[in-house]
Formats: sequence, structure tokens, C-alpha cells
Amino acid sequence: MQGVDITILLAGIVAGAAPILLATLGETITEKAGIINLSLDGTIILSAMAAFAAAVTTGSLLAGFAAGAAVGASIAAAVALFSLRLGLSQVAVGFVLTLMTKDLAYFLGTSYARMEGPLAGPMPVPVLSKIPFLGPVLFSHSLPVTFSMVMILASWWYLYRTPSGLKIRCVGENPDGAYARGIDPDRVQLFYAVAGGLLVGVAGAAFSLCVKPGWGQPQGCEGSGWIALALVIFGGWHPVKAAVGAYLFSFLQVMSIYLQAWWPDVPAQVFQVAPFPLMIFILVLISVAQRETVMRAARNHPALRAIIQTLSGKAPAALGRQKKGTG
Amino acid sequence: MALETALTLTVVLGFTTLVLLLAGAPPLESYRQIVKGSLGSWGKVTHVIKVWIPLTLAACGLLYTFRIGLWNIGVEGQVMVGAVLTTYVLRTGSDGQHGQYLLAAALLAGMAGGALWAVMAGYLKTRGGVHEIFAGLGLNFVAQGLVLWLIFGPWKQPGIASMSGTETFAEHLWMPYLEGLRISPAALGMTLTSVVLTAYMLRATRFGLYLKAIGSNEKAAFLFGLRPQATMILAMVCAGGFAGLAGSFQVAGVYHRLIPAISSGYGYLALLVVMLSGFSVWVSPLVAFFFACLNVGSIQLPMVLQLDSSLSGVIQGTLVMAALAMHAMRARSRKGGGPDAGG
Amino acid sequence: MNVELIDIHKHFGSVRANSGIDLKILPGTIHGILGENGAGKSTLMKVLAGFIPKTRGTILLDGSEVGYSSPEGALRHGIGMLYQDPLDFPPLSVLENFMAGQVRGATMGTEVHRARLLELCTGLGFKLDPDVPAGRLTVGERQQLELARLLSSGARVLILDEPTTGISGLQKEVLFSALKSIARGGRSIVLVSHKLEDIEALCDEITVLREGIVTGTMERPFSTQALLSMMFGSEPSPAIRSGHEPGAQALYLDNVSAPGGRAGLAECTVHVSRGEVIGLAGLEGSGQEVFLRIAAGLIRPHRGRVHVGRRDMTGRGYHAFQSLGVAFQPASRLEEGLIRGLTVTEHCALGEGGGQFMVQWDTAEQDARDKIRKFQVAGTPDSPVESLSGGNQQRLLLAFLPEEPELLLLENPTRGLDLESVHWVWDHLDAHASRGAAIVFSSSELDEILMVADRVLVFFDGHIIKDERPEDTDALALGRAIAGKM
Amino acid sequence: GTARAAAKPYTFGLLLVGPYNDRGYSQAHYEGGQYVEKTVPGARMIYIDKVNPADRPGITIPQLVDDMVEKGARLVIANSDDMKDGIREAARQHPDIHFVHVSGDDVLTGKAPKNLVNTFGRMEYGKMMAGFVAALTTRTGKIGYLGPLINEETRRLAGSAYLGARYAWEKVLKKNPKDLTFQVTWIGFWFNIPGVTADPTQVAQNFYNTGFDVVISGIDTTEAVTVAKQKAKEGKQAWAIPYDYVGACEGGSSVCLGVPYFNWGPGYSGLVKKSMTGPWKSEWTWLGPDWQDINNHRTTNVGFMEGDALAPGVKKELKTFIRDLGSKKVQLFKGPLRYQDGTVFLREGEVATDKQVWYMPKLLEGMQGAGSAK
Ligand SMILES: Nc1ncnc2c1ncn2[C@@H]1O[C@H](COP(=O)(O)OP(=O)(O)OP(=O)(O)O)[C@@H](O)[C@H]1O
Ligand SMILES: Nc1ncnc2c1ncn2[C@@H]1O[C@H](COP(=O)(O)OP(=O)(O)OP(=O)(O)O)[C@@H](O)[C@H]1O
Ligand SMILES: [Mg+2]
Ligand SMILES: [Mg+2]
Repeated sequence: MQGVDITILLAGIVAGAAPILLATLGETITEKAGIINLSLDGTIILSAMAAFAAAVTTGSLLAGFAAGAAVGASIAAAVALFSLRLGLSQVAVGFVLTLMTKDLAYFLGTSYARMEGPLAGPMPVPVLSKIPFLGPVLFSHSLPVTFSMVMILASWWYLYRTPSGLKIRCVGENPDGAYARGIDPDRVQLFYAVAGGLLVGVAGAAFSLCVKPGWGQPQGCEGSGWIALALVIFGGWHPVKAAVGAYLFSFLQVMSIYLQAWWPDVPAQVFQVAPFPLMIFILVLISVAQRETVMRAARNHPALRAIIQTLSGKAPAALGRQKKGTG
Repeated sequence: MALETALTLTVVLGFTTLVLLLAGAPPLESYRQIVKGSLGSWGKVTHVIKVWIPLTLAACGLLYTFRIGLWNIGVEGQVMVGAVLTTYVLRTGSDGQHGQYLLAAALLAGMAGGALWAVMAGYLKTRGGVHEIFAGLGLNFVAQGLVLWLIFGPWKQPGIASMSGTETFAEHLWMPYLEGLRISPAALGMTLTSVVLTAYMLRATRFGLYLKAIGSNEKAAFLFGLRPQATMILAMVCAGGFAGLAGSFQVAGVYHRLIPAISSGYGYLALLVVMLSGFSVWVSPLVAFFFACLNVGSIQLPMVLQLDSSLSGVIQGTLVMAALAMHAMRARSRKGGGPDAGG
Repeated sequence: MNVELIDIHKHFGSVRANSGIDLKILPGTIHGILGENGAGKSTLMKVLAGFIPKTRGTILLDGSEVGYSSPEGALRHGIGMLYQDPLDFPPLSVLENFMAGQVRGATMGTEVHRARLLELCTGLGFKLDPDVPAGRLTVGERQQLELARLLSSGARVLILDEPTTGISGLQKEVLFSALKSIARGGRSIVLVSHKLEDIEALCDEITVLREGIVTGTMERPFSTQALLSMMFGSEPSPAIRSGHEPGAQALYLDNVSAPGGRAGLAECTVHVSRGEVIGLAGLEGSGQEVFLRIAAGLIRPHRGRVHVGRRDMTGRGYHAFQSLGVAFQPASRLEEGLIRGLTVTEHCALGEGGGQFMVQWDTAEQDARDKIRKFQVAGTPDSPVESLSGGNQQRLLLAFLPEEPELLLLENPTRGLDLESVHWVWDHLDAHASRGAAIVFSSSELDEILMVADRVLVFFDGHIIKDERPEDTDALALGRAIAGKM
Repeated sequence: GTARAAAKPYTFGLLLVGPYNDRGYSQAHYEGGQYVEKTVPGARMIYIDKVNPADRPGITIPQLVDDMVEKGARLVIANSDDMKDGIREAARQHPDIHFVHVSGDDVLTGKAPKNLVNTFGRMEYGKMMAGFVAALTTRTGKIGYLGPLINEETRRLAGSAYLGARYAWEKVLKKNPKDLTFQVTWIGFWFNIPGVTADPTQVAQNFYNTGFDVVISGIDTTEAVTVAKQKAKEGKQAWAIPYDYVGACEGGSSVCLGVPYFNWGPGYSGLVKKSMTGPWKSEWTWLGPDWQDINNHRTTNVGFMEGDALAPGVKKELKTFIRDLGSKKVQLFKGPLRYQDGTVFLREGEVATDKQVWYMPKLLEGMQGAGSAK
């Protein structure tokens, strides 16, 4: 590949993945608690708009990100409350909100379209950015990008190494069990739906203030919400695996442009679409892996077991479970 | 019921007005423009009907899948694939010969295409254990990719690589118009037929009864001797067929070529239509008409008030949310537990 | 700690699960709660554990009234419960399950808890690997885990709901010795069970529930006789049976094993002849459900073969069984039997005219009228089934049985019916039998079984431990067998 | 204001493919329309923007035209290449209304009904200037061209930019053309449609990440400038040349070398006047710059607005270049010229006719990138 500097390429991939990565982590947390927030695509767009508008009017990036986060959080809260209080299907609510928030963003955003806005510039990490190779690839990015990388470990640590994380996983697996142990499932679900939504909102802000700066119709982040939802599954509801998925996707995107130059006959759409068949494949794998026959087979074929275990993660048992009218 | 409707509408008007004020727009004038722009003249109404046709067809299809408790979000992709196969057939008819037969074949191909795409999602669910939402979503994006690839690659206009679409068909391959109001009576007729047919299928046939039984209680239906999985596949076939037909009309009746946005998001919108109609065959066409009015009328907003036309989407979404909420609250008060949007 | 329940009421809508229960549990004792299915044991315990709010009543701990409304509250007062169906988190590791609910604040203190868990396990004689997913444990081990957790979270009153169903004899030994040592440590233990022998082996005092009220209490030494009559009520009426002539083979299960239910089914071999009426006795989940579902083709057995008539139907699906005239009727009416949201007419339409494309609504409605009349269902053709009362739903289920079945498999066919309807139902079923159909039914009413069955199979923990003609046995003997005492 | 009050109102409609405020192609047209409203007595503009299936699903050109006619439009201007079929259909349906299809060629191909006019600006010159300053500015000798979709027009414009660049490289810098890299990457449409086109932000970033330091934008929106600014912030040397709109450099001053732009005011007012007074006859016009002052917004049809990032030396060279272009001393579409594939475009000394330039079938020798979608 003529003239392609591998460090710059990798740095580009890391930076490009940041928003989708944040959204994926957010949704992973939400779903770990048993709530499925299908409204990601709309949420990201609306929060991107809100973030940009706020940043432009106040001239402060911080205000922008705050606005984005707030939007993300409130939409997630809506999904959770409609399900927990009214017993509505999370899928239905999430889906309607997806379409609605997107249009809302376009409608309210027209007056901000293509304005000059503040832009989160690079903010190298003091010492680390000096490290050869790793420095430029990992530690020389703008704050949101660095934040996204920190969040991978942070969310993993929070989910698997803190009491609150344990709480989340319990509620997502078996709310009654959690209740029997003195945990209030509804509160946990609401709280972490909002927390996840917060991250999704930041993802939107990261688009309009950093990765694809500016607002317009289209902003350019359209569709990334669905990708994030797919990546959550791809990652088997594990933040680190999901992160790997996000980087893989970013890699595919960057590559598709080189590949246009190299073999123009490979349709670029292949790369656009790739994540989704992958997601379906993983899902089939998960359900197949749950079949008794396969399980028995896996028991005495360690290789097979290893493959299944690395690829397939189990969804939280109570994911999206509908709350019936408990009086 | 009436009270509930009234409440819903109040909520929606309230919210939309708030949004309009946020955007610094005159609410009343905006509403007036939307009404005028959709029902103000015969020409306008024909445009509304042009939107109503695919919307209603997709909704008809969704009624089958919702009835058996499937969330056929893949309807969007089913519309696209229908459009693709229709285009494929019509492309073969460059010579001026027997256009009608070709058109008929194209429509059939469209339905087949939609059905095929739906069945894939169906089997992914029944055999592969993939929830129909994710199967459908995935297939939607694959279908979009397919459309783009065809337009950008194999079916591109000679010497041109543009996302503006494939070459326009020769006129004898367009669905015949009524002069003056530019809508195809055939398409309109078939759509009305589809509504009646769907009503008949769901009400009068064993198939319809099976859908309802399985959708209400799969286990019991199975014990009654029904075949839940096979019936689900059948339901998907119906849904896909109607969605595919919608795609065919988009190609053969509206654009006369394949364009990237051929489905125009009507599949997704149809999901809202059916939800808002409370999964009723007879209400759905009315809701579809209302939504079509919003879509067409909202064009006036940018033209007259320099507002964005996406307001229509906001209104539609709010409507459905409010309706769902009201319904749930009523169910609550009747101690009925949460209603499930077919899922 | 001294626990005292006074006049506890718990109503679920119309169901009165507990109506006015008094109970006293002394520290350092093991207190048994005995009762047949649906007696209200679990409900009472859930109330005590704060899992469900009581409708009425008072709970005194060491003489002072307490008003907690959640398991958390109960645990703060030192009351912990091990639930009938385990409320744990299969994908999470044993250690995580152990820590869940115990750890608060910022840090996990994983190592501390690991040590704590291992210490408790060795103390109680349990062997648990802290790092395997709880889903991989056996039921017994999952109970051990829960027990350890409750102890470590400071429970001074331990409630165990049916701890001995579906666990191996060995694990039972371990469990019992553990419980004994816990009690010796001064904690009180409440043991809920159906099983006389367990209770008798372990408890210092026994309270018997029946239909939501206390029918008696007893201290050591126990009289099985008395306990049984408290459990199952008065001496059953003498059997009045039609007595059919066994004909050709209708069903043959050859050494069949399958999972499912609480205990599954193990090495079961049974012959059923045409014209025979067979009653399945046993506590819920002892294997009779699995038995019926295997015979219906709904569960495919791991091992063994299934013959219907002379046909080997092993591994075939339900629909294939149906086509041989096998009819299955589930106990849970609205979960499996009837379809919520459909009317009686629609149910009739489902049943008939398989071939046609259209629904014959008029015939369906006529049929509905006939059935409603014939089976004395209080309802109209277009009333949705969920609007019918339990008893009427039961009648409707019977009405949907095929005209001329070969093999009828019925779960609790008369549950919720009053006595004369029971007689009426059995007259109806007898007609099938005398026509040569074989009938296999399960029932929690011993009287009913003794009254109508030509043969009784008693299930215990997934095994058939008794296969006799009613005239060779009586309610007491059956009661013992059901409770696992031979 | 006063002018409008004087004469009786004459309404003309404008169909914009992009947002009216895209700071690119569509805004140029929009402001052209406003210029007409200001200068032509009685002229009144109604417009609808984002006229493309992605932004307005289910909306067709004839439908919008109907609406405009209903609102009293006597003349309808469609500003995008891919409205070709729609506007032709509409023109047939409204024979008594005047139609203009900008950038179209129905008149040349004879498909046009009598009431349809084609017009366009000679952007070739603007692009030549863009290429010229790009070549004089690049340090790495690598110029990226952010192409929209592939057709005659876009090939023509990309080619012109290349010719300008090669002239500067060869004749001004006296360097070997072999050392000049000129890479064209197409995104698939005039602006980004997520999931449909390649993402121009990504494409631009890749240019700068792979050693290109000047990116000439051929698309309607300003991603190139935004990304260049990002890169500059990261301390890279990066310049960009946007397209279409005179104000496209605003806000990107630190990296913007200038912008070749359309100035539709004069052309539009000519058309509107003609439509008011008649006679209206089907014709194909190609409007050039005003060589006296290519940035005189009252007279010129295309221009090149210098950006703040343009070095003084380069400015001087540019002046001469423009003078020579105007005086035809420099003619870049003049043989010998070969296509990418080595076949001959113009023989030694041969000067291309308008049609030859308009219908450029391939990219030129020395350019990299797909020349026609395979
Ligand atoms: N509610 C249920 N209860 C028990 N088993 C079920 C239930 N639903 C499906 N099954 C099992 O799944 C299998 C497939 O069920 P189903 O009858 O829906 O498949 P089908 O495709 O309709 O039938 P076939 O594949 O024979 O055409 C059945 O054979 C049955 O064993
Ligand atoms: N959540 C509930 N809603 C409605 N009815 C209930 C509920 N829980 C229990 N019941 C009813 O209350 C009665 C007592 O139930 P309970 O579970 O206490 O019986 P049990 O003695 O534990 O029986 P088993 O030995 O089978 O566990 C039963 O009739 C049951 O149907
Ligand atoms: Mg099948
Ligand atoms: Mg119980």
C-alpha cells in the first residue's frame, strides 16, 4: 500500500471508532441490566444535534457534551420508564423513539446546519504520547477519543470488579433473585438504562464535536446506532469483546476507501454491510451452542467448546423482559 | 375509548406545538400548511395516494406477522428486495414488446422477492433461534447494500457511476397512468383489494384463526395440533409478499427506475401505522392515509415557512407513543397487565 | 431467635393461600412445615421472608412486632430463605452468587469472601468450587451454595422450602448433617416439605397445613398415622369403581428416562391396556407430568422406547401421536390448555374441519352451543375463555377432547370441580373407557384415584415406587408412598 | 424592495438538490436567485431544497413542479444533474411553463421539449486555477481530488484541475510531471448520504493520512476544509480547496487556498428576464467568466476567490495564469493530450471543441483513480 503510514492508519482507526465504541459500551451496560434500548440510532443523532447546538451557542465544548449526554440519558429514561411503570414492550417504545428522535433532530437542528462550531482538538497524554508507535496510535488523540479507550477498561472493571457491577449482572439475569437478595431491580434497571444512555449521548456529541465535526442533514452518523446495537451482540454482552468489534468495524470502514483504490471491483457496500451478517451469524451460533446435542458434543471436544465460548456470549436472561401489571 | 383518543390527540398537539415553538415557528400556520399541502387540491390528494399505496400494502403485510406475534422489522428490506426483482424483470424488456405481460411478471417477481427476504428472517427465527428483530434489521441493511451495489455496479447508467439511480425504463414499462391525476389505477385497485383480502384472510379463514391462536398462546395452539413454526413462516411469506408488491409499485409506478432510497422508509413507517391502528385491518388504511397526508403536506413547511419537513415524522412518532401509553394506562386501570405490541 | 406468626392471611385475588395461620418457632430447633400441594406452605414462608406482603397478620421476633416489607428487611432481622425454585444466577460464578447481595460500597473484597465461602463449606461438609458457573452445579449443590450465603449474611432463622426434592440421597445426608449442626449452633430452621420421612428424621416439631389453615402441630415422637390424616384430611370414602376389562396394549413405556419437572423420570417401564383407567398419584413434580408428556410425544426421552398401540413411536413428534388418537390435556388451563383471548366458538373452530380453507363459523358456533350444553359450561359461545371460572374452563377443556380417542392422558382432569361435577366428568370419561380407550390421569386427590382407577401408580422423585390395584391398598398406604415411606 | 413594488410580480421556482445553506453548490444557486429578486423588478423566488430521494423519500420532481406552478411559478429552475428525467417529465406536463435544467444536456441530445433550456457555467477555468494553486502549494507533490460521482461533468472538472496543476508543476516550477501525484477518489454522489455514499470525511482524512497535503473538493459540501482544519490542529501541513460557493472558505481561513465558485446572479437574471419578455426558445448555453475581473459578481458567471492560506508568491503567479487564460495565451485543452488508458484525446496542436470538453469520456493521462465505473 503505497504511502500508507501504518501508525497514522491505526491512529485513524482508533479515532474513527470512538463514538460507536462509546455507544456500544453504553448499550452493553444498559442491556446487562436487562433493559434493551432500541432507540440508539435516533438517540445518537439527536444528541449529536443537541451537543452541537449547545456548543455553538455557549461556545463551550463542555456544555456541548453535557447537552448530548443529557439527551441520551433522558431518552433512555423514557424507554426504561415506559417499560417499568407502564409495562410497555421495550422494543416497541425503543423503535418508535428511534424514528421520532431522528426527525426531531433534523427539525430542531435546521437553524444550526453547517455553522462553524467548536472542535475538540488533539490533547496528547503528557508522557505516554512520547512512546514510539504506541504514543501516536493511542495517546495523541482528542479527549473524547481517549475517553472512549478509557471507558473500555472502566466499564469492564465496573461490571466485573465492583459490587455495583455484580448488582447489574444479577438484575439482568434474574430480577427476582436480585430482589430476594435485597436489591431493588426496578431502581437498578432505571439507573443503568440512564447511565448507558448517558454514554450513548456522549457518543453523539463525539460525532458532532470531534469525529465528524459539525451538524447538518445528514450529519453523517446516521446508521451508527444500529451498528452499535449489532456490536453489543457481536461482543456477547462483554465490553472488551464489543470494543474489539467496534475497532474491527472502524478498520473495515477505513479499508473500504483504500480498497476502492486497490480492487475497485469489490463493491464498497460489502464493507458497509459486513457487520450485520456477522451479527446474525453470531446470534445463530449462540442459539445453536445452547442446543443440548451441541453442548454434549462440546463437552468432549475442547476445541469446539473453546470456539463456541469465545464467539458466543449469552444474553442476560431477563433482557427486554416485559413487566406484567403486578399490582 | 373516545376519551382515550381525545387525550392522545391533546398530548400530541401539545407536544408538536411545543416543538414548533422551540423552532420559532408559527404553530397554527404550520398545521394549516400541512393540511392545505395534502388535501388542498386534487393534485395534492393524488400525491397523498401515491404515498398511501406502499404504506398500506406494507401495513397489510405487517398485520399477518403482528397477529402471530412476530415483530417483522425486516419489512423495510422486504420492500427493497421486491423493488430489486421488479427492476430485474423490467430491465429485460428494453424492446417495445408486450409491456403489460412484463409488468405483470415484474409485480409477481416483486412479491416473490419480498416473500423470499421475509422467509429468510422467518427461518432464522424458527430454525436458527435468532430474534426476528435482529434478523430483520440485519437483512434490511444487507438489502440496502444490495440495492446500492446494483445501482453503483452492474445496473449503473452507461459511463456514469452515480447514486442517482439506474436508467429510467422505457415508457411502455411504466404502470399506466390516469391522465391528469398521475396515479396508476391498477396499483390503487390492487391496494384496495389487498386490504379487503387481508381482512378476509384474518377474519374468515382457518389460517387467520391459526395466526391469532398461535399469537395468543403458542403452547396451547401447539397442543391443539397447530404447527406454530410452519405457520410463522407462512405469515412471513404473506408479509413479505405485500411488502414486495409495495416495492414493485415504487419502481414500476413511481420512480420508473431503481434508486437507493427506493423503500422511502415506508416499511418502518408502516410499523408505526399498524401499531397506532391498534393492529386493526380497517383502521390501518385510515392511519396510513393520515400519515401519507403528513408526509406530503409537510413539504409545504420548507417551501412556505422555511421549516424542515421532518416535523411530520415527529408528529407520527409522538402519536404512536402517546397512543401506546394511553392504552397501557387503560390496561393498567383494568388490572390487565402491559399490552404487548404483538411481540 | 423466637419467631411467632399470628393470624397470617395471604390472598391472591380470590385465592386464599393462607387464612389465619399461627406458628411458633423456637431458637435452636428445626421446625417442619408439612402439607400437600397448594396447602399454602411456600406462601406462608414467603410472607415470613418478606418476599411477598401479607394481607393481614402479625409477625413477632423475640416478642416484639416487626413490619418489614422486603427480603432485605427480613434479612436485616436475621430471617433468610432458600426458595422452592432456586433464585440464583446460573451464568455467574459460585463465588459471585455467594457475594451477590452481601457486598456493598466500592470494593468487592473477593478474596475475603472466597475465604469465607470455603470456610463455611468445610464447616458444613460441602464441596464447592468457587470459580465454576453456578449453572453447572446440581440442584443439591446450588442449595448448599444458597445455604452458605444465607449463613454468611447473618441469617439466624433459616427457611428451606422443599430442599430435598430432586437431590441425591448422598447430598441429602450432607444437607441434613449440616442443618443439624446449624441448629445446634443456636439458629432456628424452618423446613418445608411433603416428605414425611425427611421431616420426621430431622424436625423437633411439625406444623401441618391444609388449604391455608393449620390442621395440627406435633412434637416428637411423631405418629405418621396422625400426620397423614392431618395432611390429607379425613379417611377417604370407600372406592366405587366401574372395573373395566383390560384389552390389547394401548401404551408401552420400555425403561424410559427423561429430564423435566422437578425430578425428571428414571427407568420407568409401564404397560397400559385398552379400556384401563390408570391413576397417577404423587406430589407435584415427582415425575407424573413427565410420564404423561412422554406418552403424548411432547418430551422426547433420553433413553428407552415408547410404543403406542403396537407402534414404536420413539422420537416422533406430538402431532404424530395425535394422529394415532392420543389426546393430552394439560393441568395449567390458561397456560397450555386454553388460548387467552379466543372465544369458545373460536376454540371449537380450531378443533374441527382441518381440511377446509375457510372457517365454518356457523357450524363452529353450533358446536360451541352443543358443548356448552353438554358439558354444562356457564358461558356463551362468544365469551372469551379467560372470562370463564376455573371450573368451567376445566369443563371446556374436557369438551375439547376428541370424539373417539384411543389413549387419553389427563393432568388433574377434575381440579377445581365440585364433587358431583367430578362424578359427572367421570361418567363421561367412563364412556370412553368402556368404548375401549385407555385413560391415564394424574390427580392430587387420593379419594378420586381410589374411586375411579383400575390401577394406581405412585410416583416419588422420578421413580414409580408403587403399582397396585386400588382394592389391594388404601389412602393411608398411598399417602405413605407419596411421602416416600414404604 | 422598491423595485418589486413597481412591477407586477413574476414568480420563478428553484429546485435545489442540497440544503439551501450548504455553503456549496446549492447555496450558490440560492443566492443567485436572491440576486435576481434584488435586481429584476417584480421577480419573486420560491424554492425547495434537499430535492433528492434520500432527504425527501417518496417526493418526485414533477410533484414539486406541480406545487410550484400552483404557487404561480412561470419559470422553474432545476439545479442538479440527476433531476434530468424528472424535469423533462415535468416540462412535458407543463408546456406553457418555462424550464431550465442546469448542467443538463437534453438540448444537445435532442431529448428536450421546446420549453426546456440547458445552461451551465464554464467551471473548467475555476478548476484549472484550483489545480494551479494546489500544485504551487503542495510540499509532497501529492494532490487529492475528492470526486462526487463519475460522469462527463465530473471527469471534465477533475481533468481541468489536473491540467491546471500539471501546467503549474511543469511550466512554473519546472518539475517533471512524473513526480506529481494527482489522485481522484469518488464518493458516489454530490454530498454525503450516510450508508449510501462513501463518507467524504473519511476519504479526506485518508488523503491527509497518506501524504497528500492538498485536497481539491469536487463535491458540494465542505468536509475537505473541516478535515484540513482538524489536521492543521494536529500540527500537520494541510490545505484544502472547496468548491461551488464564494463563501466556502469562511471559517477555514487557515487552510483554505481559495475556492472556484459559481456566480449564478447574472446568468439567472438573464434567464428570468428572457422568460418574462420572451421569446423563450430551447437552447444550450455555457457561461464563462468575466476575464476583466473574474470576481465581479455583477458580470462574471464563474470565479476563483483567493483564500487566506494562499502564499503571496503563489498569488502573483495566479494573476499571470488568469491573464494568460483570458487572453488564450494558455490553452490547457490543447494537444498533445492522452487519456488515462493511453489512447489519444487531442493530437499535437489540436484544441478541444466545447463538445469534446463537455463529453469527456475518460480521465486524462497522469491522473490516478477510476475513470469510469467498471
Ligand atoms: N408449545 C410447544 N410445546 C412443546 N413442544 C413444542 C412446542 N412448540 C414446538 N414444539 C416442538 O418443536 C417442534 C416443531 O414444532 P412445530 O410443529 O411448530 O414445527 P412445524 O415446522 O410446524 O412442524 P413440521 O416441522 O413438522 O412441519 C415440534 O415437533 C415440537 O416437538
Ligand atoms: N403468585 C400467586 N398468584 C396466585 N395464586 C398463588 C400465587 N402463589 C400461590 N398461589 C396459590 O396459593 C395456594 C398456595 O400456594 P403455595 O405455593 O403456598 O402452596 P404449597 O404448599 O407451597 O404447594 P407446593 O407443595 O406445591 O409448593 C395455591 O392454590 C396457589 O395456586
Ligand atoms: Mg417445521
Ligand atoms: Mg411450595
